[in-house]
Formats: sequence, C-alpha cells, structure tokens
Amino acid sequence: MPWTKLAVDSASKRFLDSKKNLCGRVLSYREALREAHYQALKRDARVFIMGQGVDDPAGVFGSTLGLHQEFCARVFDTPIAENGLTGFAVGAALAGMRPILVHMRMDFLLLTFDQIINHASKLCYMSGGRIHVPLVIRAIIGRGWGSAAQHSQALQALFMHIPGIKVVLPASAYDAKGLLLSSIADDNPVIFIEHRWLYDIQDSVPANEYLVPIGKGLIKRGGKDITVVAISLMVNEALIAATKLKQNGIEAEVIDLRSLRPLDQEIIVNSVKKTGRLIIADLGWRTAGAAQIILGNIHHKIRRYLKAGVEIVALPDTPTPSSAYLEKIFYPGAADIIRAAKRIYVRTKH
Amino acid sequence: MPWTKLAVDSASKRFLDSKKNLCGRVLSYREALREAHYQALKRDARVFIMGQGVDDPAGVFGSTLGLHQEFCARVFDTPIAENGLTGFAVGAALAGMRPILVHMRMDFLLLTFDQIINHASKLCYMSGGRIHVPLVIRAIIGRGWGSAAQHSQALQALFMHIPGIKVVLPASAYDAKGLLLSSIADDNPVIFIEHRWLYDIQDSVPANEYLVPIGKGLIKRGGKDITVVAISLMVNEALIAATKLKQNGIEAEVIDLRSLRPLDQEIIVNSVKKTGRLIIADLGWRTAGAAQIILGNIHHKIRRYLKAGVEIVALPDTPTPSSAYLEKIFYPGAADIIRAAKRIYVRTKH
Amino acid sequence: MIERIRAVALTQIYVMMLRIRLFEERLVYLYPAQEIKTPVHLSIGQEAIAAGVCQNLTKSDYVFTNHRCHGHCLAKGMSMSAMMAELYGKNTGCCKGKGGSMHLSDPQLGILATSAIVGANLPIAVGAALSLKLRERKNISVVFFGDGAVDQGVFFESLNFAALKKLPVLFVCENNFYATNSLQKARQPLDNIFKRAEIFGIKGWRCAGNDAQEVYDLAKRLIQKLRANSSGPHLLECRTYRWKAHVGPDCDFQSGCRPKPELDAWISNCPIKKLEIFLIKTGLLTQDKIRKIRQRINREIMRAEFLAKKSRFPSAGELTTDVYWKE
Amino acid sequence: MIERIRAVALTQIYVMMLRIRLFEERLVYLYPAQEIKTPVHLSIGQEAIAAGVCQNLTKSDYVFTNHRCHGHCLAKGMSMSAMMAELYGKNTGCCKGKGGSMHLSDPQLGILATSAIVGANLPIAVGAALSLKLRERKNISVVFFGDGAVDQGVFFESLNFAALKKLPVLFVCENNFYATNSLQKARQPLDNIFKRAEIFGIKGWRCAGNDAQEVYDLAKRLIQKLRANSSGPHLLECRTYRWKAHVGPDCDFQSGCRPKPELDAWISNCPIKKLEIFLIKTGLLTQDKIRKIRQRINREIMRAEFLAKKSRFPSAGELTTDVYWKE
Ligand SMILES: Cc1ncc(C[n+]2csc(CCOP(=O)(O)OP(=O)(O)O)c2C)c(N)n1
Ligand SMILES: Cc1ncc(C[n+]2csc(CCOP(=O)(O)OP(=O)(O)O)c2C)c(N)n1
Ligand SMILES: [Mg+2]
Ligand SMILES: [Mg+2]
Repeated sequence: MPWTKLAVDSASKRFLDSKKNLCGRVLSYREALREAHYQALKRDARVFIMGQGVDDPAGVFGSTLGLHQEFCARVFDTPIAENGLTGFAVGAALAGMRPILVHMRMDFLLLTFDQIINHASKLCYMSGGRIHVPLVIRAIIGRGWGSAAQHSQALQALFMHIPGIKVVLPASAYDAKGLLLSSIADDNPVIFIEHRWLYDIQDSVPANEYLVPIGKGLIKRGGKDITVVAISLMVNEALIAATKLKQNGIEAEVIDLRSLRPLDQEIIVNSVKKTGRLIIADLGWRTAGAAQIILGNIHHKIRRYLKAGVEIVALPDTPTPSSAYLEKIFYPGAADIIRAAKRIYVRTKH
Repeated sequence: MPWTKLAVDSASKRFLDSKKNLCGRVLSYREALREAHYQALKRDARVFIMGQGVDDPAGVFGSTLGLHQEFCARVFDTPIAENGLTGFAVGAALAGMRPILVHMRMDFLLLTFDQIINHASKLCYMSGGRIHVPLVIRAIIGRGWGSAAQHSQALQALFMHIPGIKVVLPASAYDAKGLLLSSIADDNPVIFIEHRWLYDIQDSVPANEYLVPIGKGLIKRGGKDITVVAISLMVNEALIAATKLKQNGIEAEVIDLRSLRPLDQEIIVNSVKKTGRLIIADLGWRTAGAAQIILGNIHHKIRRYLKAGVEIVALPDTPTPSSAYLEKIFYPGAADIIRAAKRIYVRTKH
Repeated sequence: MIERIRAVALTQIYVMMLRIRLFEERLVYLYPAQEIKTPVHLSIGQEAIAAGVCQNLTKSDYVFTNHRCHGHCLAKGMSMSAMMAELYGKNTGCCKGKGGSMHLSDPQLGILATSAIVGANLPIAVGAALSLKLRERKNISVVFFGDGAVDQGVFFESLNFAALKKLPVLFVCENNFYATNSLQKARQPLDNIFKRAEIFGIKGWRCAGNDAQEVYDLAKRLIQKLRANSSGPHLLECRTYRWKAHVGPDCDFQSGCRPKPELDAWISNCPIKKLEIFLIKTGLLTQDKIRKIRQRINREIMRAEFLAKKSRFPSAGELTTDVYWKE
Repeated sequence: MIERIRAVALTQIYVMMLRIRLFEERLVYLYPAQEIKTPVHLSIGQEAIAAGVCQNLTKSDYVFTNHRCHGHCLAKGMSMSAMMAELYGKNTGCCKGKGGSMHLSDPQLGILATSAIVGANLPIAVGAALSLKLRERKNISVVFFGDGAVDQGVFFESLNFAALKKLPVLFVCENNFYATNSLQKARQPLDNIFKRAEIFGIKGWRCAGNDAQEVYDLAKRLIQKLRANSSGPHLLECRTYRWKAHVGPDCDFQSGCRPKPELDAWISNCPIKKLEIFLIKTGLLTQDKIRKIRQRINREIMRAEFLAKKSRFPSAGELTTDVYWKE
C-alpha cells in the first residue's frame, strides 16, 4: 500500500516553537494544499480530484492549480450536480479509488447530505465491515465581501454528529499538507474543512511527504492561566488574543483542535486541569455549534476543574448578512476572546 | 387571518394530572395528527398536504387517512423527489400557501438540506424580513424490525443548529394535535418530528382546535430529587423510569421539552435549581446529539446548582444495526435512565 | 409599418436593456472604489432575455432569478435606488442590506426570493406556480437560470412536477455556454437544453438570446398560452454570452478562461445595438431620442448612486432581526 | 434447433428465476413466525430481469441494487445461506447481521453496497464505472432501480455524467408501474422511461421484463457493446409487475392498493412459466427435470434456513465495530 510507508509526525512539540523555521522552507496554505495533492497523485494512481473548476485557470483559489497538466485523467472538472458527484465519488471509492471531491463553498455540501450521511458514513457498517469508503471531501468556508447567507456557512457542527466520518480543519500550512495527506491515506470518509482566509498564511512546510495524525489537537502556545480551544481561522484569533492577554499578565494556552471528529478530549482536559478556565472559539453559530457540542461532550471530564463557567465565542444565531457593516459585527475575533477571558477572570475573582 | 383566533393552551399544569381524562375524549397520536390536519385544511384554504402516500390506503400510518376525499386538490401524492418537493413547498409558502410536507422517514430529509437550510431557513432574513416561509415538514422517526441504518435516524440535533427554523417533537397525542396546529399557524419553517412508536399511544384530546405553544417545555411529572429532561419517545421511558425510581425513594421530575429550537432553557434551569441533578435523554447519537447540545447550551446557567455531573442517555455512536439482537442493545430506555440516576446518586453521596 | 402595440413594446424593451446595460456599466466603474462590497455577477451582453421576457409580465406574475439577477429585477420593475442601495449594503436597499447582490427581493413586484444556489430557484418557482394554480390565479411564474443549472437533478424534478401538475411556469434558460469557467460541453454531452423538456411532454423552444425581438415574440406566445389554459409549462432556451468575467467587473479572457475571438464575435452581436438598428430603421428611434433616453437613464443611475451612498448602514440591532418572521 | 450456448444460458436463467422465486416464497412462509425481523421487499413476478441481465455478467462486474435486492444478489452469485442468515440477523449473514434485507453486500461478488434510499444507488454505480474506466478494466457496472428512482433528479445527474464520460454502465429500470402505492402516472407525465436517456445521447431500450429471453438477449447485446468499446452507457427499461405488497409477504390489493384484475393479468404472465413452456417445447426441459431442479433448490433453501437458524446473533461487541474501517 502506497501510504503505509509515510511517517506520522507526532512531534507536536515542534509547534510550541513556531517562530523557528524548522525546515527553512516556507509555503502558503494554498501552496501546501497544492503540494499535498501533487504528491498524493504522484504516489498513488488511485487518487483523483474532481470538482467545479479544479482544472481551470484559477484552480480552486490556487490549491489545485495546474495539476491537470500532469495528471489530466485524474484531475477533472464536473457538471454542477453536487449530489450526484458525491455519489460518483462514493462509488469510485468503493471500487478501489481514492477520490478527492472539491467544493468551493461549504454551503454546497448541503446538497450532498444524503450521499455523505446515508451512504459514505454508513456503508462500512452496513456491510459488516466488508467495504469501505476512502473519500476526501474538501469544503472551503467563505467569508466577507458580502458573501451573504448562502456562501459563507461554517457547518462543521453538523458533521460532528455523524458516526463513520472524520472531520478535520487545518489552521496552518504545515497542517494543511500533513492533514490532507492523512485524509487521503485514511480509509474512511473525511470532511476536510478549509477557511478561505487562511489561504495566504505562510508556515514552514517540509518538502517531503508527512502525515499529521487525525484526531490529535496541538498546543500552539503554552500557558497556565486560561485555555483557549479553537479551530481553523479562530486559532489565529486566539493567538492574537493570547499575545494581548499576556500584556495583562494572563498566560493563555491556545489549543488548535485540528480535528472535530474524532475529538481530542485529552488535550483539552489536561489543559483545563492546569488552568481551570476555558474558552472555546468556533467559526459557526453559537446554538448547537461546535463549541457547545465540545462543551457538552467533555463536560463530565472538566467539571470539577473549572473555576468558572466556560465561555463560548461563536457566531450569533442568524444567517450571514451581506452588508459590510453587519458582517463586521457578525464575525467574532480576538477582541471577543479577550472579552471572554476577562469575563471569566471577573467571575473567578469573586 | 384564520389562525389568530385560536387559543393558546398555556395551562401546562393540566398535564401534571394526566391520569384524569380532562375532556372525556381519547385519541391516539395518529388520530390526533389526523384531526389536526383535518381542522387545518378546513379552517384555512391555504393549507395543503403533500408527500409520498398521503392519499393512499395507508395514509402515512393513518395520520392523513382519507383526507384527500374531502380535500382532493389539497392532499396529494408526489413523485419521489424530496429535494425538488421541498423547493416546491418553499415556493408555495412564499407565494401565500401553508404547505405541509410529509416524509415517512426522517432519513429522507437528508436529501432536502439545501432547500431547508440554504433556503427555507434563510429567505426571511436574506430579504430583510420582506418574505416568509410558513412551512411544516413532518418527519417520522422509524425504529425496530431491522429498519437498519437508512430508515431509523433521529436527526433532530442537526436542525437545532439552524437559525430561522423551529424544531418540535410532540410526545403525546394532546401535544401532537396542538403542536401541529401551532406549526401550521406559525409563519416560519417548522420541522415537526414524530416517532413511529408513539402512534398508538392514547391521550385525552379535546375536539376543538387549540394551540400548544412552540418553545415551551412541560413538566410531565413533578419531583424534587432529580431532573430528567427528555424528548419524544424518551419522555415515556423517563416516566417509566420515574415510577421505578420512586420505589427507591427517588422523586424524579420529568420534563418533556416538546421543542428543541427554540429551547425552553428556563424550565430546565428551574428544575435543576431544585434538584441539583440532571439526566438528558435523547433519541439520537450521543456525540454532538441533542443531549450534548442542550448541556452545552445551558451549562452556564446550571453549573452552580449541579451536585454531580450531568448524565446523558443517548444512542451509541454507530449507525443502526439491522439484527434484532443488536437493535435491542442499541436503543436505550427506562433502564438506562435508572442506571444514569443511580450513577448520579453514587457520585453525590461521596 | 410596425403595429403600435409592438412598437411601444420594442421601444420599452430597448429602454430596459439600456437601463440594465448602463446600470451595470456604472457598477464596473464604481466597483474599484471598493464601496460595493458584494460579489457582482454582471449580465452585460445578456440584456435582451430579461427585457424581452419581462415585457410580457405584470406585477402579479412571479419572477425567480439567480446569482446573475440585476437585469431580471430591473426588468421586473425594481427601482435602481433599491438595488443600488442593496449593493452598497445600506438600509434603504431592497433587502435592507441583508441580502446583497445575489439575493435581491421585492415581493410587491413578484420577486419573492433570489437564490445563489445553482438550480435551487427552479423548484421554488414551480412551487409558486403550484400556489397560483391552487389559488386559481391567471398569473404565471417565470424562472431564469443558466446552462449550469441544467446540470442539477432538481432541474428535471422541477420540469417533471410542473408537467405532471400542469403548472403555469415559464422556464427560461440563459445559455451563455459557461458556468463559471466550465464550458457547457465539459458538463453536458449534447448541446440540447431546450430538448430536455420533451421527455416530460413539454415542448421546448430555442431562440437567439441576443435578438430581443425573437425573445419577446417567443416569450409572448408562450406566456399567452400559459395564461390562456392550464396545459402546463414551457421551456425556452435563449442562447447568449456574457461579456464580463463570471463575477466582478473585469473581463476574464486574459487569464485564459475563454478565447478572445469568441468574446469578440459575441460583442459584435450586441443585443442592444441590434434592436437599436432595427428601431432606427423603422423610424421608432432617432439618434436624438437615444441621446435623451441615455441622459434620462444616466440621471436615474446618478440618483440611485447618490441615494445609496448617502443612506445609512443598517443599525447594529438589525443583525439579529428577521431571523424569524415578526418575532 | 436452439444453439448450445444459448440453451445453457436459458436453462441457467430458468434455474436462477426458480431459485429466486422459491427462496422468496419460502420467506413468505417463514415470515409470520416473526424470526425474520427485517422488512422484506419481494421480487416475486420480476425474476426474469435479475436472472436475464446477470446471466451476462462475470464476478468482476459490479451490480448495484436497491431495497428490492434479493433477486439481483442471488443472480449475481450470492449464496442463499449468506442471504438467509442476514435476514435472520445472524453473524453468518453477508453483512454479519448489520445490514439486513435492504443492504445486502458482498464485494467478492461485485455487490459492493446496496442502498435503500430510492435513486441513491445510481450515482454510486456510475462512480464504480468511473473507477473501472480510470483503472482501464473491461468490466461493467450494472444498476437496478425502479420506476420510482426515475423521479429523482439524481437519475438524470447520473445519466448525464455517465454519458459525458462515456462510462460502462448499464442502467436497468424495473418498471413495475408502482412506487409503494403510487402509480407511475401519478408521478410522471409520460410513460417513457427508456426515452429519458436520449437527451443525453444515450440510446434507450424497452423490453418485456417478464420475458426472460427478451431481457437476456437485449442485455447481452448492450453488455457486449459496453465491453467492446467505450461509447458510453445504456438504459434498459424492463416492464414488469410485482405480485406481493410493496413490503412484506402479503398481497395488497385487498387494502385497495391496486385492482385485482390488473394483478391477475400479470400473474398469468408469469416469467418463469413463460420460459418453462418455451424450454419444454424446445426439449431443453422435461417435467422430470423440473421436478429435480425444484428438489435441488428446495434442499438449498432448507440448508440456508437451517444454517441461518442455528447461527448465532452477532455478539454485543459487534454493535460498535465497523463504524470505521479497521479501527
Ligand atoms: C449548488 C451550487 N454549486 C456551485 C455554485 C458556484 N457557482 C456559482 S455561479 C456558478 C455557475 C453558474 O452557471 P450558470 O448556471 O450557467 O449561470 P451563469 O453564471 O452562466 O449565468 C457556479 C458553479 C453555486 N452557487 N451553487
Ligand atoms: C429517498 C427515498 N424516498 C422514499 C423512500 C421510501 N420508499 C421505499 S421504496 C419506495 C418506492 C420505490 O419504488 P420503485 O423505485 O419503483 O421500486 P419498487 O419498490 O417498485 O421496486 C419508496 C418511496 C425511500 N426509501 N427513499
Ligand atoms: Mg452559464
Ligand atoms: Mg416500482
């Protein structure tokens, strides 16, 4: 099997010192994705990429740019028929391929829930483990410039509920490459969620192929006072907030979950044991969103260590407005995390 | 407007004494649903019912039986095209009708998430409040007899996340009628979730039309020791468990939430203030299910009153197996609620 | 001599096409200032379809459009001010700034809702027609969609149901041969959109989408049929071309999205120019009249722009209202 | 005289039809004991399609079926024991008791996965064919579906893509004129399923689904074409009828689901009887041979039943395994 030889990067500690450029090689998130695709196509003839625009001059915001030139039979454009496409991908996966299906906006996945949830996630179980669906579905979250309600949704919470699938959300270029390779190597359906605003962000990315483990969070910044659990773009906001909090003498520990299913409960619990304070920062709506779910999920394990109620930073429960002014107040960021931290501190002082 | 004259039943207390047959008229859940449909069709010419089998000899397990005979233009069968159907219903609702769309299994709703989430739930907001979507989507949860993974899902958790929709789940014939009428009268899209196993259960149901408020839970049984929050079929299990717990000297308060969005936080919080102990019993998968969500949602309000960690009774994180033997261990019931209560008591003794 | 009613109609269509063109050209001009913060999908080059079809509609008819909706909404009667303010994200916009360019809506004008999910407006339009039928109205429901929407299964579900229930729907496909950067032939084995209705017993029609007269005449005939009896829907494929990039104010051939000669050929087949020549030839228009029409339109645009700019953003409280109807 | 290969094929088809019929009739007998706790969708009356089509397939060809899958799976080579045990929910079942009647699966036999979501197997079958093409195999992918699946948009998405990419798919529609209790004409304006492929440039075929020879011959021709070159998919509509209720062992006309005379007419057009008469006439079968065949099949069924009954239920631990592949 082409994938068994790849080394899993378990040296998470590397990241604690993220300022040091460990391999002397810097790529943007988009370039890291493209490189992972390229290497996967090269390594394994079963891998193919399909989706609207994967072979066009924009190449899905650059993430698949030009790949069709070398792998023309395995990188191809498709009709706009997301439900069918997902079925084609499931069928191809059942029949020995390792498809990567690309959606420019996560919102379009809503057309494909039958194939993802009734099929991809269940076929292994329904067959008594005789078949499997090695499938990667890339979903890009849009934001800003009046994308409005149908082109900006961050729907990761919905997938957290579904047995049989995995949900990953890299927040750095390093993880984008390593998690994409892991997702392709994985024998189960993986929802691979990218945030459009991460595409230009650079990181040290080794040229070789490497796997970042699915289901393992990462301490991006150590701290003893308060734990900030974040995903995707919110990891960056959390890091900014941590820097500011430090000026107030608060040492925040920032955890990038990287996967939502499976969820790395341990990394959160261990941190909360130390800090006794927890903020969860999500990209989606507050009610029934990833943050509330995580809280409900680990509540029994952290309850006794908490010095104050958990704070959630998430979107207000409303569709995305178009107006730039409303967008600005709609999206939470570092300032909201700081405010949340202060609320916790106020409460723990009493 | 035909609906403004109807009285809202706010005398929830009525239910505390549910053994007393208050109106001398007993209907099954299925008959109560049918009566609500009938009265809505009669009251309001804008109401219509569509879905597979609504006018056939089985009449959706009896819930629409024979209605087409009196209202033949407004009760009709459809092609098997759930996504399109949902769009037809949205369009009809926009253009002045009040459609009721019926799905024999909740699993089929997965084909319609684009129309529900990208459209029905957002159009009011996207239009700046100029239009609205008075739409009821009935979804029946199946169970047992090897229904297996694609015909038994209880997906209510997914809808809890979506701004713009309401989610109701009547657990009694009385509420089935009153909540269905409220849902039809509501100007927003409502996901109306029924459990197939409730259909034969009888209750006292008045002949007149009445509205049960959406978003208000109900104390089905008072108790001072432990709070059991349940939905749909699990309410019955909770009541059975409560009877048994009483034999052990534990007085459980059983709350039927009746709606999941909006969520009646107050009724839960008030009960937990009194009992300090909480069990949440759901029909869906544990991870990211309604129970975990509810816990994440109210955590900050109940934290300080809890004497022990919250217990969740839910499905294991696996697709539904077909084998009758596996089904039996798959589905939790009163016994699991009792065990959960005992776990809580063990913990609070120390 | 051309008959009077027709003369009036054609002149109105001309004016409408010009309104759409000049409005969108103004967007091209304004966009770089980055005050219009919403993705604009311009219909420059495709105006004849919106104008030609909507000339046959009344206020109580429904129109459902898609991401490329400016032209259809203007043609259905939306004011430039309401539209421009919406693009600027202002509270005087037709959706109070909450919808933006892709979700223009005005129920008073029969523009109930606009979706940017490709194909999703089709069943919604059919549902509105179902309402018309159940309420026994003589109005019709028109849905505009691209060649891309034809890829979606829901296109067929919509045709099937509309045919089955004999609903008054006019399906208008604006086939501009591209969906974003994908050629029609990279997505569909045959170039036969209009024929796809026939398997449902619906007659399909095809016309030159850049010939306003052809669009108008054919749409008129079909709409008259739809109003007259309940014989079911029609499908009209209009062949056209967009001059600008899929989204945004620029052109896209430089980036290799499509061949320049193809674009040039279509630009020389301008729908406005074509009707203008005809109207001048038949004496219905003169250069002088055209100048005055343009002036009037430009004033209208300036007014819309002025109002949009000076309007306020929605208040912060607006963020969370309208999630539910009349909460 | 009938040629030898054909004679063998027809005899095998006859035996296969009989296996399906007797197996399902045994289910009818066993069901009231309530040990088979899974909804059974019987294909009694429709056997010629499964047997006639699959006679042309090898183990490495794929078959995708739906809720009504017993016949297709037997015809594709599944053992009665594996199937019966699955219906009894036992760990010797083809899915270890986890799938049940509607999700039979055996990847070794090319039965990769069986879905009970109407229409959902269509794109999956197309995807498997895409895999065949990318891997340059000469095998094909066959998908069986009902007239109900034709209502779904994904039917068209699947045809479109298969035609576009010239994939080796045989679409086999078993048109039994009902989807649960809905008549085809209550769901589709025209009775023309086979024609629906033509808009994608796919030739559509229709045949008498109760005539095993017609099914076999036509399927053979189409499958040979599919194997020979990559000219794209075919659609075959087989007209047939189910004798039993949509689900369960009983008949449903008593409850008013359909007219008794309609049912009677189809029962007298029994596919097995029809081929039997032909085979007897041509001397390929005798009453004596038939008796022996039946005996053999009945023994096979008894063995399957015996094994299923004596097998164990899956252990409790099995509940949570196989959620992920090789965890
Ligand atoms: C379901 C869905 N898939 C993908 C997209 C992204 N998208 C936006 S417009 C578009 C192309 C639409 O093409 P067409 O229907 O021909 O309309 P045109 O833009 O040519 O007017 C695509 C793919 C979308 N909005 N919705
Ligand atoms: C998406 C979906 N909708 C509805 C159903 C319920 N259902 C099960 S079988 C069936 C009828 C299918 O009819 P057809 O495709 O003609 O197959 P047949 O049963 O006649 O063999 C329906 C509606 C389903 N399983 N999936
Ligand atoms: Mg187009
Ligand atoms: Mg059928």
